[in-house]
Amino acid sequence: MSIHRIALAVLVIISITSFTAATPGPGTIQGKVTYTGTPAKPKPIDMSKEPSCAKMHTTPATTANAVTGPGNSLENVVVYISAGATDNPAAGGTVSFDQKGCEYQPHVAALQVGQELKITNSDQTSHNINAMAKANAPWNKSQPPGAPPFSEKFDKAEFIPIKCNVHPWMHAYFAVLSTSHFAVSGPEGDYKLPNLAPGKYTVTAWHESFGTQTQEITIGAGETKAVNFVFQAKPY
Amino acid sequence: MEQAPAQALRHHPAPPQNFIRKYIFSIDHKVIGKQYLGLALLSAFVGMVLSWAMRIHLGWPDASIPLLGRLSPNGAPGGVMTPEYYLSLMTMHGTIMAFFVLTAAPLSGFGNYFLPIQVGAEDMAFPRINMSSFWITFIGFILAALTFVIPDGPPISGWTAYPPLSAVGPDAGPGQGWGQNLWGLSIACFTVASLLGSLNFLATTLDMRTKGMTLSRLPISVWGWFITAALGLLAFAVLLPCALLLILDRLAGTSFYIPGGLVLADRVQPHNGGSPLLFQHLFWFFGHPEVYLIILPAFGIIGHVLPTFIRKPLLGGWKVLTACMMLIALLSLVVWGHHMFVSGMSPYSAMLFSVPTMFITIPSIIAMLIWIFSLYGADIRFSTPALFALGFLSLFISGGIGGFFLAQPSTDSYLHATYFVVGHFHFTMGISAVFAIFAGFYYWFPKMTGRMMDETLGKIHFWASFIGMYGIFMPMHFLGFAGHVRRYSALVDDYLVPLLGTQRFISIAALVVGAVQMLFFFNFIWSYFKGKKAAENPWEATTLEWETTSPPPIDNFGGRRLTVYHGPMEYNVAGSRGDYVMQASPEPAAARAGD
Amino acid sequence: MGKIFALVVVAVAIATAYFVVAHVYWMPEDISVHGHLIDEQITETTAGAGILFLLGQFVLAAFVFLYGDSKGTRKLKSWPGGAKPLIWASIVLIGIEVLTLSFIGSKAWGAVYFSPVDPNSLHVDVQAEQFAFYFRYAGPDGQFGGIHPELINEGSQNYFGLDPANDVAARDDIVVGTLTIPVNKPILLTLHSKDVGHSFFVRELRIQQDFVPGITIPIHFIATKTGKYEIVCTQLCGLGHYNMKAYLEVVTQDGFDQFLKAQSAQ
Amino acid sequence: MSSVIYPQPAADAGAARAVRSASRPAKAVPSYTAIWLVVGSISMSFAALTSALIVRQDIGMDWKPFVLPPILYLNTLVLLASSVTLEVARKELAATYLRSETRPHPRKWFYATLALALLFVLGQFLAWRNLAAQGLFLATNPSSSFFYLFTGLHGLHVFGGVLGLLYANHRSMRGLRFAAGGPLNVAAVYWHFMAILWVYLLLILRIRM
Repeated sequence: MSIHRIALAVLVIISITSFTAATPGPGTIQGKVTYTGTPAKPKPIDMSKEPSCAKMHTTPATTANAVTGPGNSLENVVVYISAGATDNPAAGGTVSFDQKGCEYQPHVAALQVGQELKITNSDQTSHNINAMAKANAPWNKSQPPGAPPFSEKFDKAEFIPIKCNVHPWMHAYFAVLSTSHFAVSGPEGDYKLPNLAPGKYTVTAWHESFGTQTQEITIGAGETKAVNFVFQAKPY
Repeated sequence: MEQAPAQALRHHPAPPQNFIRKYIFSIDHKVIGKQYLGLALLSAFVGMVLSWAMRIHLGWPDASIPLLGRLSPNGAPGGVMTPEYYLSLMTMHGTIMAFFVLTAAPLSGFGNYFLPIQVGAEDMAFPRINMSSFWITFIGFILAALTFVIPDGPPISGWTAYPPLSAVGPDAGPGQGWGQNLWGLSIACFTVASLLGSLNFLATTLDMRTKGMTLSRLPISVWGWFITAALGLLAFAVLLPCALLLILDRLAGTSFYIPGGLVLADRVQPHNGGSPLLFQHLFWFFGHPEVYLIILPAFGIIGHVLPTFIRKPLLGGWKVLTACMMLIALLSLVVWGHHMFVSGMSPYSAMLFSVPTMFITIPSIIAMLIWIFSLYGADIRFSTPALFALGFLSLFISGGIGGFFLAQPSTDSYLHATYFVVGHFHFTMGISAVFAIFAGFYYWFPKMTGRMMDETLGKIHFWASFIGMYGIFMPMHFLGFAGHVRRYSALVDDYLVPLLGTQRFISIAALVVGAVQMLFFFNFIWSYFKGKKAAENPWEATTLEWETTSPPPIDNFGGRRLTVYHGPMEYNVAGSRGDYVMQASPEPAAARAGD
Repeated sequence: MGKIFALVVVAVAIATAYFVVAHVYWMPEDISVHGHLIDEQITETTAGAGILFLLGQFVLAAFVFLYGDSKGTRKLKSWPGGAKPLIWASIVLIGIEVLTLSFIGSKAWGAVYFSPVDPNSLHVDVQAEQFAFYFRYAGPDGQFGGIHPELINEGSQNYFGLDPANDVAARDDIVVGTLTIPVNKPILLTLHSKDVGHSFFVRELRIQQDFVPGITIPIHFIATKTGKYEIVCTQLCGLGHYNMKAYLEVVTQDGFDQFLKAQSAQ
Repeated sequence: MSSVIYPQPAADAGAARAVRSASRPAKAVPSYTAIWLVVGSISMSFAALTSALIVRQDIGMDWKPFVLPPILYLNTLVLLASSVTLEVARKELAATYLRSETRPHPRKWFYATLALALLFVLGQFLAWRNLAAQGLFLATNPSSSFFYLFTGLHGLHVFGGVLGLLYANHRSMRGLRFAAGGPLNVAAVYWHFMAILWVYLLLILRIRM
């Protein structure tokens, strides 16, 4: 399993390096996502219905629909090139999506159209993954404890809400994007879109609770430009 | 029917020669009866295999069932059953067993084959309608079977298919898309076929009786089929619109059963104002009579088989048992609400439904006493059919007792939807009916095939089944007292975990009983080809089917038209050849010894 | 053959009777005010039905035992008096039995459903969904916020579809996944479903009541014993039916007040 | 459809009585029994649907009544008229039959019945068009749902009745069995039931709208 992963990682690196070699001095867009206003504070989740999960959390798990960090930074924001990218190499490798302690990891899984998504259940209980897609075909599969991981692909770009009916608090998103230039903001709200050929781009940032924002930016060869996003947080 | 001779061989100008007309699209009620029985055997096998898979999963939740993984990679990834696939199997087990086995075999199967012969007709009143009702049933079966191969899988809403779960479509979960649609269509087909069948049974019994076959001389089995057909004509007539409205809610976006403001799959469902309780009322108005559609033919078969092997008429003759069956049928039309005590129905109507339900026990108990006390002073011949008939009596007592608990709102409010219910209805409409089917099978097999079934295998089959069935379903009653909820695919509740051992015991019993049924299938096939030849009347019985060859000719009596002089239960008659007088024998009924 | 049959039937009957009478499997201790009525009803029914069960099996066994295995030499007799006495016996005896049971049973049933709701009982709003129960307390203002299905969002734990932005009453509503109630205090539950049919079953409370989509069903009771009990769903509601559960915590009045305080703090 | 049921021409009997007996079937005709069972079963189905309508209207708060398309009343008259013409046809044919076996028997009243039947179906279709024009479709509102359901199901059964009449006609080609024959009696029972059923359904709809 892990060997398989490593092999894929190696492949990715090789492909990227060869690609960067091909185009001289690719640019990079990076930046920080923050919010103003007061977001709803994370609510603790009552997992008493599923003791096997409850005991995996020393402090009760909290809602993840607005995860904030130091300096008003905002996590789980999908930032991607929505227009202007001339090249669209297929993102290699597999995106993995795990169910652990009755929580989805990651909370927002970004992947490219046609990219393989590997879904694992590390819990001692049975989960069902209900992909409530609209553009793509919706599906709803159970994964009993110990059942092998299964893979899915999506053929249309879409932000797909995911839920587990057995544990209604479990919610997540599959961000299926047509481009391979995407990133999800980390704990500090920072993101990075490397390997961009010189040109004019539209950068879009999407957050599950606070909506979408776009910015235009032009980068030259080898440039690294900062694009920051500020979302208006809602208390409810 | 004084012009009777004029219509001799009406339906059979010449026995059809080509294979298709003779065995597939035959209008001969005997072939159709065999087709129904064949379909029932196939369905029984399928339903049993489903229950094995369920029992294995219940006893050993992590057990991998390789073949299952092959059958449905989604439903059982790596052979480990998913919760929804358990419910799919449960739904199809219930549907296939209740409709295609328990309704099809005793009524449509044996009824088709023997009702015309027992009333002395050459065929059903409407042979072509008869043929079509089998083939419509068959289409229904195919539709049900298709649910296993479509990607969506079979529905998960149980054989009762309560809306909104069954009505809102795929948002309700796996199997609720095309699986549920096919299921609905399958039920609709079965319903239409059953209505046509009932029509045939009633018309045949009323108008096709041969000379001298007065109502008082009808065999009890005919009474069973006749009353059942009458009940079915009313009950299925309600199921049809009930299913139609469900299908419309699913496919045409109407809101008969679906209320407004329901949120499934994170979207507000586009329906408004419907009433789930409306469905429950319509469904159970059919659903309760349905259990009597299943058990009344069984009553008839037992009432027919038993006298042959105790060599005595039933106590009170045909009148008492028939009256009981009629009373049960009538009462069954006004008690459907006892399935809905805790379903949000007015608590007052709960009490109104409770009382007539309790009163059904009276005719049932009278029927039981008639059978039991007919044994008094008898001379029981323990052939396999007799054993199954006696087993029926014991099992039906055990099943009926549970009714006292479920008929009262107060006690039902604890036992409702627990394994007590599962044990109860399996004993009454499930196993009792199955035992009656087996009794009929061993009893009539010689007539249908011209060969006897093997008695030794038959007896082993009986003993293992009889004890095994108690091993399966009695503990379920106990689990019910412990509050063990039914329709659970795994035991995760704290108070259920300790009950896993009992579930395993039941599973083992179920697997053993299942294995024993293989013995029956073997006996059936082996005897069909190699069994020893059967005489015209191997059991020394009195009714008309034993007046003709085994198997009977295409027109049942080889051009003869029998005239009936005697009742169906002229056993133990002094001064007759042997100890019995056949219905069509001209000899006068002498005084019965012991009376 | 007849003797074996008789023995098997008797053995089964006695074994069954033992398991029931010895309460090898039985209801848990009742913790509600009305529960004992249901328990008595079940006991009475067990007695009445049990006698019938044993009688039936024993008489069947006896007759098969006595009248089986003859060589066809015995002179046959039929039951003296024929069917009539049996018919009348069952009509009278069973008639009396079922009427008695129905009559007493109606009292037990009435105790649950016809008793008036105590005006100052604690009102908890219950919503069932695939596949969990959620419980709502009115909070300090004693008012429940309105329910807006389109606002339901489990991701942010808005299970009831409350609208705190515009609806003041909704802001202090307490929504939890465990039903905590004070002991010996009248409780009023209003049951409504978010999606499909469910059921509310607590064995110890002797209460089972379906959730019917589209309507709200009230039930009320008084719990008489502190402790932690399981609430399970008994109405087939989909793939997670087996795992649809919640806990009922019956606590002292102080414990309950602390629970409310802690919840309001969040 | 057995052949045992046709009374022989009554030579001396009073014509009127003969006609009556001729157009009434002999005893023990399975098809004649069956048609009454069919009537009973269909009544049961529509009783169930009626109770469904009543429950649905009283429970759901969303029942929007609408004005029934006036053409329905015209259709009702048409259907009732077809029942009358069918009776006339039967009587006339019975009379012809009793006079002689061989005389070609008139069928115009029979064809009139068929024509009226088709007219009725057409009229019902126009009623649907009328509703659709008002933006009322099957799923628009429970009221319209039940309207389409009732009219549609009844229409299907009427269609079955037409087939039955055609079958009776076809049978009657084999000699002059048309008048007294089982097939026509059976078809007639069903046909009159269709008329009664429709009047009942119309009343229900009229009352609940």
